[in-house]
Amino acid sequence: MSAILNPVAAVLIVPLAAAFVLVLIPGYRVAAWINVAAAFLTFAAALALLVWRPAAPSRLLLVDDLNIVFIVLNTLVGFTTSVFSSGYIAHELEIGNLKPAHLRFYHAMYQILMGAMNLALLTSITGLMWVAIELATLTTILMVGIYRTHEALEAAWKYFILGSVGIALALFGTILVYSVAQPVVGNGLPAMTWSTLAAHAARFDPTILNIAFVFLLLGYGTKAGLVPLHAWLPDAHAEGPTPISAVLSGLLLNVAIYAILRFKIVLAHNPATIAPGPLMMALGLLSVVFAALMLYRRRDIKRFFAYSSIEHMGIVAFAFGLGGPLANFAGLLHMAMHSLTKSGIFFAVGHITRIKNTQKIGAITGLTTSHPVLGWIFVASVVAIAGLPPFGVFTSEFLVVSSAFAHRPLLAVLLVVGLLVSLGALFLRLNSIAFGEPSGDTSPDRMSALPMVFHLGLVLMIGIFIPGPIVSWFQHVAGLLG
Amino acid sequence: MLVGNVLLCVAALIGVSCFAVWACRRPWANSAIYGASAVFCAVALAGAIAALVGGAASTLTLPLGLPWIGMHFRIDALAAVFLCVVNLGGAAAGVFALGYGRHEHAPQRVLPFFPAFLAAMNLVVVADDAFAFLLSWEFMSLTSWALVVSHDRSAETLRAGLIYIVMASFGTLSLLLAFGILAGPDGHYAFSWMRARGPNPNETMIAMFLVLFGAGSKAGIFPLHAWLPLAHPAAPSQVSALMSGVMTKVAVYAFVRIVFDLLGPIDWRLGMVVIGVGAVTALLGVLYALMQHDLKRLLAYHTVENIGIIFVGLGLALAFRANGLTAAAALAVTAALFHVFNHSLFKSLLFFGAGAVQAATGERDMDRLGGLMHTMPRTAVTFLIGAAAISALPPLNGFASEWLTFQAAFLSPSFPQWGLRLLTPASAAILALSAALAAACFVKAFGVTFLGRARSEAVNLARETDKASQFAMFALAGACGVAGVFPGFFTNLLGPVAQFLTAARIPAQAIAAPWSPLLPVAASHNSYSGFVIAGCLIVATAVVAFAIRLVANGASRRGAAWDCGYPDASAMTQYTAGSFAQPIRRVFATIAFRAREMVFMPAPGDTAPAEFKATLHDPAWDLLYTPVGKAVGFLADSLNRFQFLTIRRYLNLVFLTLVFLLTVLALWP
Amino acid sequence: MSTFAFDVSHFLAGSLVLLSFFLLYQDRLPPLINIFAAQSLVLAVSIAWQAQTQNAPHLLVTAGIALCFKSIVIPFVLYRLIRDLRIHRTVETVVGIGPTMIAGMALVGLSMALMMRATSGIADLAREDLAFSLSVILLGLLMMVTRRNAVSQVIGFMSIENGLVLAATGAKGMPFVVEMSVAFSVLIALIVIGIFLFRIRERFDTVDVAILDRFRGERP
Amino acid sequence: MTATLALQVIQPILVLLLAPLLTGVVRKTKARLQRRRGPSIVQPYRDIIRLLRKESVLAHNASWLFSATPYFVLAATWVAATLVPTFRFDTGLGPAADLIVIVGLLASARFALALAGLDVGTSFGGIGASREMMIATVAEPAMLMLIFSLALVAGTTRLSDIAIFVQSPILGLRISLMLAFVGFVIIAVAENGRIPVDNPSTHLELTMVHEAMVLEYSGRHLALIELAHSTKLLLYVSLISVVFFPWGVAPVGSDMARHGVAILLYIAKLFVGANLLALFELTIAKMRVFRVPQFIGVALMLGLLAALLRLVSRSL
Repeated sequence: MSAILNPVAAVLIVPLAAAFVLVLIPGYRVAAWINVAAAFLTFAAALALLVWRPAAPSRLLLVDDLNIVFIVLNTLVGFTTSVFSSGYIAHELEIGNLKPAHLRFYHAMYQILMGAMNLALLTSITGLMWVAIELATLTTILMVGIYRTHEALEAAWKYFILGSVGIALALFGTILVYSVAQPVVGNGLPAMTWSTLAAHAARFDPTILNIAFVFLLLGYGTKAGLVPLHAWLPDAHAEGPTPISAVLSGLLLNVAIYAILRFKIVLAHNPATIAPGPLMMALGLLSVVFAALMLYRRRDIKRFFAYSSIEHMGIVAFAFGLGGPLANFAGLLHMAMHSLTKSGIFFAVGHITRIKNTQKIGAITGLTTSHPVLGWIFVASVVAIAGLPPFGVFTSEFLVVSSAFAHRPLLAVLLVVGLLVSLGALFLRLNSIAFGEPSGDTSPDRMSALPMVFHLGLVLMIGIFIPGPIVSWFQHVAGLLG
Repeated sequence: MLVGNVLLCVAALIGVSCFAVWACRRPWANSAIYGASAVFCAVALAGAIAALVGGAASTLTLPLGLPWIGMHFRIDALAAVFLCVVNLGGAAAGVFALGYGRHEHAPQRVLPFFPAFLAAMNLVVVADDAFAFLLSWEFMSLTSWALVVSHDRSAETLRAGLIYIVMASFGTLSLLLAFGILAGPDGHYAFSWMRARGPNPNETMIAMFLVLFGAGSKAGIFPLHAWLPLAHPAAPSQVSALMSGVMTKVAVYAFVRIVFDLLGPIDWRLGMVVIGVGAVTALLGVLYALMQHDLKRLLAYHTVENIGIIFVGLGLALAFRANGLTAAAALAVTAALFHVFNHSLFKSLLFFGAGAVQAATGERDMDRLGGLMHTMPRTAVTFLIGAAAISALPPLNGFASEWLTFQAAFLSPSFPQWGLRLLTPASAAILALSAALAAACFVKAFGVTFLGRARSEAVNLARETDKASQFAMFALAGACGVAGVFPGFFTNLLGPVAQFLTAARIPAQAIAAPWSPLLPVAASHNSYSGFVIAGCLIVATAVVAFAIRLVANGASRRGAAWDCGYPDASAMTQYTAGSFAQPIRRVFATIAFRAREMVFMPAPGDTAPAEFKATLHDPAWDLLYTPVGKAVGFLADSLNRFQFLTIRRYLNLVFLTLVFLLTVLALWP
Repeated sequence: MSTFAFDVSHFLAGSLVLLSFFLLYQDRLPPLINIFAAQSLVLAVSIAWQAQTQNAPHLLVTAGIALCFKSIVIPFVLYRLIRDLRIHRTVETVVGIGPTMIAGMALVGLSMALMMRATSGIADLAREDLAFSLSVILLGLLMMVTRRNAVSQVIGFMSIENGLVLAATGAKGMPFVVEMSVAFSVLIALIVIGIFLFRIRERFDTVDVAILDRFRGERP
Repeated sequence: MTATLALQVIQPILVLLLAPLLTGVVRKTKARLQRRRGPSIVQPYRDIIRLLRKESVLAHNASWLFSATPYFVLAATWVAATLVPTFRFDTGLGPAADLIVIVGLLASARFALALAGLDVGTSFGGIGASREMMIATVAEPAMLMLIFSLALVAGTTRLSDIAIFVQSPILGLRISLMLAFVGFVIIAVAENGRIPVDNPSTHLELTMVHEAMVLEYSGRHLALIELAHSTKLLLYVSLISVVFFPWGVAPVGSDMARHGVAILLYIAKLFVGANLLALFELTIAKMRVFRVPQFIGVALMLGLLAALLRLVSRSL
């Protein structure tokens, strides 16, 4: 009982228990409600962690300032997505895209995914994190393929193969880290625990640590969608159910970045290793520029925003690679803002594709005329993701670019070029989607704008005013990242 | 707490904006929103004037934005001047829109953004740290973008909006990089810190160019002006007026604030760059304007010219200041800022006029207008005053500020550097050329639009615009007159700003006696009294009229036009915008725009109509935008293949990256 | 650790690399499967030897998995796959065998060069093991990217896994080795099932011949 | 005091009264040089009086701008002419304006006239307005460059100061001033629509510039325009004479006798100027419209050259 009351355990147990229950429940309406309730409970538990941080129930788990940022964000977006999904999935059922059995599977998988991601974030063991991320990957693969169309299966297959190779690389990296730590800290779990790793990293063999980091960066970087490891990401976003696209973009990518960050901290404690920063900056910059250019030729609205996610992950990786309190702070902020904004965009895109019954960008026009509320929310979200004020993405991009220019002017200029190019593409598409003569179905839509407005509201608030506690908390974490 | 008052007005404007989201479809929304905007702008204007007269800087820090620095706001003399410009323009636009806004088809796309746009411009001017500044700067771009795309059914508008927002973001990012330099690696974003940092010539140079790109792209210096003639006309006219008359001035403010105030000492060569850029912008801007036949686009291009004039003044000030010639620098900066104020007056006025014409006739193409003098006499009078003012004709205000700019240029012999001594006369000649071209341009604009005979039926159906719009236009026209007749009053107000920017000011002008002339440089006796000139003109006209009444045959008769004996020529035979500009096109645009004229004559006996074709090439597009666009397109096409690779090839990418990184590790020393 | 134990480990790990080269060299499917079975067998022996020298009996489970699953079940399934789907018996390669072998040599050289730079703080055995497993992994990846045939790509992936297991068992006292190897086997099983399910005859890329001619992703 | 006031009033009236005479002298000289008898030198006065007696015919379409323009044009030109020192340096209005203001006033007049040309809506009005503005776009910067070079020499743009400076013994022969002089002459020719830029006595359709603009005027309006035209010519002649030949102009504080002498000298200068202008016009043919910018461009070049030379010499 005390384990249940312990929020750390609750964050893990609630989703898994819910998944178990959801498998058994046939009615999709009840299932959707249970899904929302479980997500809410998880979120509440995560919030409780903010104010009351009890000792972890097991030494396999760990709560510190770094991962709590991710957990709160994760559970929050998980909750709002479940709210969105409850309305969205019902519609899929009505129009026959999915069958009730699929939904049962879907809801259970959703909770397993949440649980797996929370585990990946909460665990203190490198190996366990690897297992959790593999689990999360497998569930998302299954959900991407849930529509059983050729395209969906193909996307899932691509995701599967590339993800498996990525996972294999990450595993090798994990093994390398263990084998380099084992002579120093001894056999068994301590050589896989973050705290011991970081504490003793200075005495590890730097060469193997370097190799390990390369494998981890590429392995988890595949999950984070960094170019050139990104190939699975656009298709998986485009072909899966929209709530899953939101979760993928908003959460799974963050978890992967989190994994890289953890190892970066370990490396940072060993001065003899190569600096991991330049590697991350290079991949980040490549992602930004590549994704920005790829945006121009996209015809599918979900794939379009998937590339935008790649771009933003690039910015995050760049910021963390740059290092220093300011850039790390900006990286964290950017990640949080991107999660909120991008999942909000996918909510909007879900409604749009449902109303217009197409994912082709060319076939969607005049949204602000035909559906003013949805249209303007969409405009505001795209404006936010493009990094314009008064939204929070602007704040983080402001910090990233200005601190980058002070340290590495040339890279900052490249980054700026990438940002500008992507902004051009975003507004090019926004123009045709939101404005002009409306096309397709123009009948008013019954939908709940609440999740989108909630996300936008948060992003707007951060853009104008960041509450003091969040700042000091982020600053502390930024300090940890070195 | 003056800054507090202004911020309250800003908050009120944002409140109005939010209210408008809810209220925009109600019948009373138009009057309520625009009325409230005008009132709050007027209140802020009062606050700004108080700050300008009061003198002392007023600061305030709010716990917003990045909490560890907060949001700093400050009103000093410079900010106060620009606050006056912003709020005067804002109030006028609000009053104008009270009537004009009723013609709007989709008020819900305009009303919520209008007050927010005004609020953003105010915020830019009072911001005192880099974050607050860029936040409001980009917010200003964003709200004005929303207003530009408010008539979203036309593809041209959407294109304008796209180019606008991309260029605006280009500007913002340039400024962001500039602030990145100024803030240093530790991120000291407060302006007070930047002011205090020691000089560093290299950084200063890079930052100066970045600011020139950033503020210049917003202000519309060549060749970053390309968005301006597209976006300004696309917006509703009260917004066009704000964008052209006011927002470009906010960009000038950004330039002055950063370059004069924050950057510290600047090399004279950079001053030369600014002078050169300004001169080229002025000349090409007015040439572009002359080639247009869309009234609002003509006005937008003309903004480019005036920005050029302002930048020449600022460049002179920089160059003088770099050489320690503070008095001359003060004169140049006073001239530039006075022109900022004047241009905001007459450009707003002209856009209001164009808007009134558009609302009355549904036309912006001058070649389908003509003869509006008869149907819209009051609009015509105000437009005429605006046209004369912008053409720098005495005794109006445009002349006064250009005269001051010339006086600053006349001080060029005091430069120790050769380059400046040679460049300054040349740029003065270019300014004179552009002033003359401006006169030609506005003879064309006014003549083709308001004079002559109607070229389309819409003109005959036109009715005079509403009272509110007329009030706004007459008020601005009156202001043009006042600023032209009493320039000394305004230069005195600019004294503290010049003192702040250049550590000197031009001699205080005696304003108690209105006839006393403006005497900017004590050493030379150059002086100008708008009051006396205006008085002489009035007296002379009265004397002439009286004499004519006394001695001449006062009878008049109406008859057919003589026209060397050609009777009943069709209205289509009148000179159009294109034909009026033809001599100038042949003289100037052949070089600048590679203008070519081709006439296709049918063979004798053939009854086909002859055809005339004039082609122009826009150098900014030909040399800059089109290649950049093509490059992006090419790269996008080349990279697009990566979307269609096989899984094996994607794996190959992973594999190669891995091998590459491992090789790097193996070779790592 | 005795020199003898070290030599045996060394020998077994070396044979794994050698067998990886055989995999690369082989251009017909049935022998490819056989070689893979042999590699898995060697791996099983190697794990068992590690279990014995490290005194870690749980590693025997991993060895059992390697033996049963990878050297018996998987080859059997793959044979059936070839028969049922009537897959060509020759392996389509992207580049010739010769260049592939040279690339493989270079990769082994690279991994040796990398690992030999690690001088201190790590046991010799572990270092050798890591070098060999890195080679196996890189060779497996090389195989995946130079083969067009789905079955040979799966085999490439599985040889990557062999390398991983070799590394994991070589690291002394590493926790979760069994769990990880089980998880990985599940992954491999899923891939093989996927090939079956989606009837992938030739290539990884297309799920069914019916959609070979579709635009990938970007439906016009 | 009253004397000063009287002189203040005499100056503008004298300017206005002498203007048609100057035109008459030019015409007469031209005729005589062409071996014609030519009209009397007071013919312009007669023309103006005759026009004033006639009724004015306005086109149906003419607006108030059309009838107001002549008054404004004459007023602006007159004020500008008054600002130029003619026979005394102390014009009273001196501090109110410098050379740039004079150029500005003339530009105002031209602006109004060009608009009036467009007002009736005939193609000739358009031709005139368009060409006039084109010529002005070249002439104005040239004029400004010349002013610039004068300002460089004299250190001021105020006319009386320039004249006093030129008169003073410290001035040697300045190459800049000579260049400026030639430039001023070119500008004067162009601005007044004289040959080779325009022919004031032609009404041949395709060559008209100024005359095309005022084609629709008649009666008192035309009289005003003609008077303004003459005044402008007088203005330029006085301008050149006061800047380059300021000798004889009454200095500040002179007595009435000295002023009387100065007036006579001024009239003599006008007479010489008129003769030279006529001579110049006779020796040259009218140009095509599109060659005019090149002609005026010479003035611009001279102005630039004068300024540059001045800069060079000062630094030496």
